[in-house]
Amino acid sequence: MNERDPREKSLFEAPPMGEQERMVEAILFASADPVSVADLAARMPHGADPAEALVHLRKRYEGRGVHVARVGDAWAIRTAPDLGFLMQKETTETRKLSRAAIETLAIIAYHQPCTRAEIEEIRGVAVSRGTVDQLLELEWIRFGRRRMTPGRPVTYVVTQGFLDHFGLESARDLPGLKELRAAGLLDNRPLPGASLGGEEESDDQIGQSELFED
Amino acid sequence: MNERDPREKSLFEAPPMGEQERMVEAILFASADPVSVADLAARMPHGADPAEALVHLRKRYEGRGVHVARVGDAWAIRTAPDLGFLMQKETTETRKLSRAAIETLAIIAYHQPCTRAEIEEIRGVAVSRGTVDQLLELEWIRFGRRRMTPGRPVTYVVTQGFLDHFGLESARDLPGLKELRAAGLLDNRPLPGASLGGEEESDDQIGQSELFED
Amino acid sequence: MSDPTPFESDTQSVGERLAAEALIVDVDGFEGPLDLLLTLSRTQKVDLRKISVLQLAEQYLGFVNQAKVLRIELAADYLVMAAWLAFLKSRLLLPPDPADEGPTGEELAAHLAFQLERLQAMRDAAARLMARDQKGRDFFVRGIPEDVTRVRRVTYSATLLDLMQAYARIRTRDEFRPYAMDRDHIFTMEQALERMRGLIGYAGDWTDLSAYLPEGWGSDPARRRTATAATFAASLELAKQGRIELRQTDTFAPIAIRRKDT
Repeated sequence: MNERDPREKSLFEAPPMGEQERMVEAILFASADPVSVADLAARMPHGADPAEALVHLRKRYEGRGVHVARVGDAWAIRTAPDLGFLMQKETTETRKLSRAAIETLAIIAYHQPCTRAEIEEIRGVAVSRGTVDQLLELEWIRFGRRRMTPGRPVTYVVTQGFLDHFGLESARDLPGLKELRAAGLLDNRPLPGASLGGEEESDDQIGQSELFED
Repeated sequence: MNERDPREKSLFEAPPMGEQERMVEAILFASADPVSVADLAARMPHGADPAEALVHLRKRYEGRGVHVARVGDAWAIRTAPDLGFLMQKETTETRKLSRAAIETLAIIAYHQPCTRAEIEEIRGVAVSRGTVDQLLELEWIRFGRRRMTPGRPVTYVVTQGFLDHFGLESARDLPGLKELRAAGLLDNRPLPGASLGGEEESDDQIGQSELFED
Repeated sequence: MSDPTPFESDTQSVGERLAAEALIVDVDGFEGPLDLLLTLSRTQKVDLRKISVLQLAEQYLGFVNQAKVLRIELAADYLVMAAWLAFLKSRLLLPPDPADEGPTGEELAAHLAFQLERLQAMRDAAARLMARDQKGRDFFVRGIPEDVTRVRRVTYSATLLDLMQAYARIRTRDEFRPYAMDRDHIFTMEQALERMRGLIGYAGDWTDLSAYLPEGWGSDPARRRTATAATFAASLELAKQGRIELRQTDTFAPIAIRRKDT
């Protein structure tokens, strides 16, 4: 029995690529926020390949009034930047960011994951709590993994919302990133002669006795 | 003066139709409400013909995942009707099992294979059909062999799915009451109504025989 | 060695004096000493990589002196930087001491130049970032996002703990006290009362209160503390009810109790 029931076939075979492209198009148009490939796959019929459909769709919208933009590992439809003049802007409230906040944001973006101490070292001044809070509230930064150094400080990284806001495909596309790296300006260079702090504090020792008390 | 200054020309002549189509596309995409032709004309450069641009744009979206739809005397981009099913998202809500269900499940796990009468004897109350059905539906229990006693009652046993869900290798890995007590899961207060007798820390004695009957 | 004095009025051009005054007036506008150094470095009008750190240190120290003359209070970190720059300046000017193991003046100067260059680079990067097309200003999202209708599916969950508690509850046929981690090491007054009520009948003689601590609560300090507090509170309650008498021979001396015969 090589012949399969056509109904069974339609149930288990993915729809044609053209149809998949339409589906991705509909889903992306309907959402104001970027949609990940995994989310697309979850909403499309079994066996669909949204990643390939996206390649076709992206090409289709090249040079049009809207385009398919990559935002981290997600995708969104956005208006072409050259048509911004047509849009009514009064609805969007762009809060004025302080100079400290803008610099802090840039330092996190270019040095991420980045601790508060590192931000302070680069700016040469204490980072106020409000500055970080403002960036967290805008959802442009979030907490990364703790650094495995003494004190286990929290780190900050930029978010998908940050990439979306500034029209970046990924943090690798930050302007001038390559040049800064090549110039060694993103290195963490300690002050000469400063003690490097005795490696990793072995916190394994601390509290051992306490742990094994019942 | 038939000759016009080319700069003036570019200022006063409408952009090419392809460009106008892009503009209409971007405006319809980004607007929160359907946009009338008059509104389009007001926002587009002088001399533009949004009605004609709309005709082209409409044609371009024919058969696509979204289409240009007329809403009263205004226009909007909408999802193609046949793709409405994509706009549904399944959300799974997790609820706690009822007390009756979890107790029934516990009894089956500890005493399997176990008949309904046995469950009722241990719980001291009748077991509703719905409770057993729910556990069967969750595929945490299944029917075991019939008991070779009068009436040949069905028995219940736990399933592999149950073991997976609770992270157990086998039902025998379930902790016994002694371990439950050691883990602090069992309160050691004496049974209500049990004679208190002459009390020094007596909780090791009470109820032991009943607890560890097997 | 003659120390060149910065801001010598007779050698200053009007422009330099104006710049210096602007710095003084704006002192609050600086985001810390590094920011001030970066601003000062611009007067050298060279690539940051070719900057004269010695000259910069002198400019900074001159600025701090000027601020003192004008009685402007500088924040501590400006003064710390001034002290460090004075140290750097001495390192740069004096011949190196072969016995000294610390970094050379040149190394320290190179690091300061690096810090300034890095701060400038981050400022430029920030400016480029903000100059990008921004969402809601230059490009826009869908104005009529279509709501995704949600189809609810209910799943049931239970943990191993739920299961074991349920079983324990049935098998003890008792009101099962829910397991709560944080109460593991707390002995409540109710528990103490219950315990003491059972034991007090035997307390005909003065007995130290600590003897009433439940078993297993005496060794760990945290457990002993909570058990002692609860037992003490319970003894006060029993005394109030007239069931026991309390005695303490001296301040901070052990407290003893005995049954009150009625």
